[in-house]
Amino acid sequence: MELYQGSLDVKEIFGRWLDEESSSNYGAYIPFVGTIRAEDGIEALSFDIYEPILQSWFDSWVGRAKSKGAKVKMAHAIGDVPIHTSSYISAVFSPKRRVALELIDEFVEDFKANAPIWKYDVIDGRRVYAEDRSTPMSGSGILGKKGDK
Amino acid sequence: MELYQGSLDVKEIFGRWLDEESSSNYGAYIPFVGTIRAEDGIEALSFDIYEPILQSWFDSWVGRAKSKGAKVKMAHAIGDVPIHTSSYISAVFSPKRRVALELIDEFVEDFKANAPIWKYDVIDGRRVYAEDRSTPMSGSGILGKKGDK
Amino acid sequence: MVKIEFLGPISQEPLKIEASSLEDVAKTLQDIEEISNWLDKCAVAVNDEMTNDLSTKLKDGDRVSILPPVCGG
Amino acid sequence: MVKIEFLGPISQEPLKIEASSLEDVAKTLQDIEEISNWLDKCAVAVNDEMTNDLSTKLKDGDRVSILPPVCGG
Repeated sequence: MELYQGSLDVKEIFGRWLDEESSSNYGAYIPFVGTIRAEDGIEALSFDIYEPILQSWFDSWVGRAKSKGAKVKMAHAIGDVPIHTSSYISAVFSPKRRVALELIDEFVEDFKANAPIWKYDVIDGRRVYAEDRSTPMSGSGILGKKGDK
Repeated sequence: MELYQGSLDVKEIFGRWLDEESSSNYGAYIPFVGTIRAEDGIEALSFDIYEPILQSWFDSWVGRAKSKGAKVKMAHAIGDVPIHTSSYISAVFSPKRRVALELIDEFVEDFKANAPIWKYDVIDGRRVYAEDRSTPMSGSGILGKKGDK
Repeated sequence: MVKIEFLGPISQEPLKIEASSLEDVAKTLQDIEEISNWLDKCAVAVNDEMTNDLSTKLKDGDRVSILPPVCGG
Repeated sequence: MVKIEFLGPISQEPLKIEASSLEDVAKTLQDIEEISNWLDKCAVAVNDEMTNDLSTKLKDGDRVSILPPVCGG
């Protein structure tokens, strides 16, 4: 897992990951590259990350991939990422294509739902929490329940 | 669509495609990189391609992707591709991740089933048709039917 | 004492409170106006381990993190 | 005359035959030992257009391609 201040150097990361696994005998390599879209007048998106829990989340995916003979990698930006540059790359390596195609889908979707990362629109230099696009993590809400008071 | 004699220059192709779409405002870029695995003592795989029909197949996918606001790209090797080098890259660009994740899966699977490409194992310099791993294309068998003779 | 940390967009400095379980934490936080509205949609970690069990016991020095809705990528 | 081309691993030079439909092509090819075993698993294109209709009419100069099982990637 790799975290960077600001936009990712997508070509460097893609190429390095390719080289790292060049003799691992994987038949399929599927990266997912996430790029900031220009919309709603934003100049950038900005990200906060809570690294300890992101690391455990990622480690559990390393194990899950390994049990299928596959490998996952991930890089994410911290702080401001201007439009048309990239904030996120994840990738799956696998001997076989079906495992790789299914795993990249599950990995990216679980990332969106459960990786402890918070997104902000940057408009006129101000950070606004992207609440409408955010998802409560699994198990959310337990502290809000009125218990046996 | 790009066809190359021998192994693909994966980094060059990945980077060029990234640059080509750098201001297209796509949020997701998912390449699929296919690499030759060392197995069963092969030294390489080798490919024949029938380009006119591959081009029509690809063009129909360009249209299908466009109807979802997405774009597909593809590169494939012709002739011998040594183990641990790449024969195939396809990619989907899309504004949104769900479309991209579903499209790369469908595109790669349909490619395996219907792109007019023939694969051979190269063992001791000899080409052996990979018949057991090959799939009859859609509509196969019509000439084998005993008709109204 | 247990330390409560608020992550991401919740603009609240860490709190130190007396609590022997997450239930105690819930009661305390529900009474803080700036925080109570977040609770229905927040997840919880104790010492960086996610949990969805309100009966989780806490001991002196434990660290509770409050994680609001996420959106990586 | 219609030209029949065999693609990929079928080691057979192109044939020129008289045929007014794909049915005629089928009859002719079924009688050629080296080819008949391929036919059940081959797809067909006429002038580079895939077809699965055996009644497809052919005219002088048409080109029929025989496509054995594929495996790109």
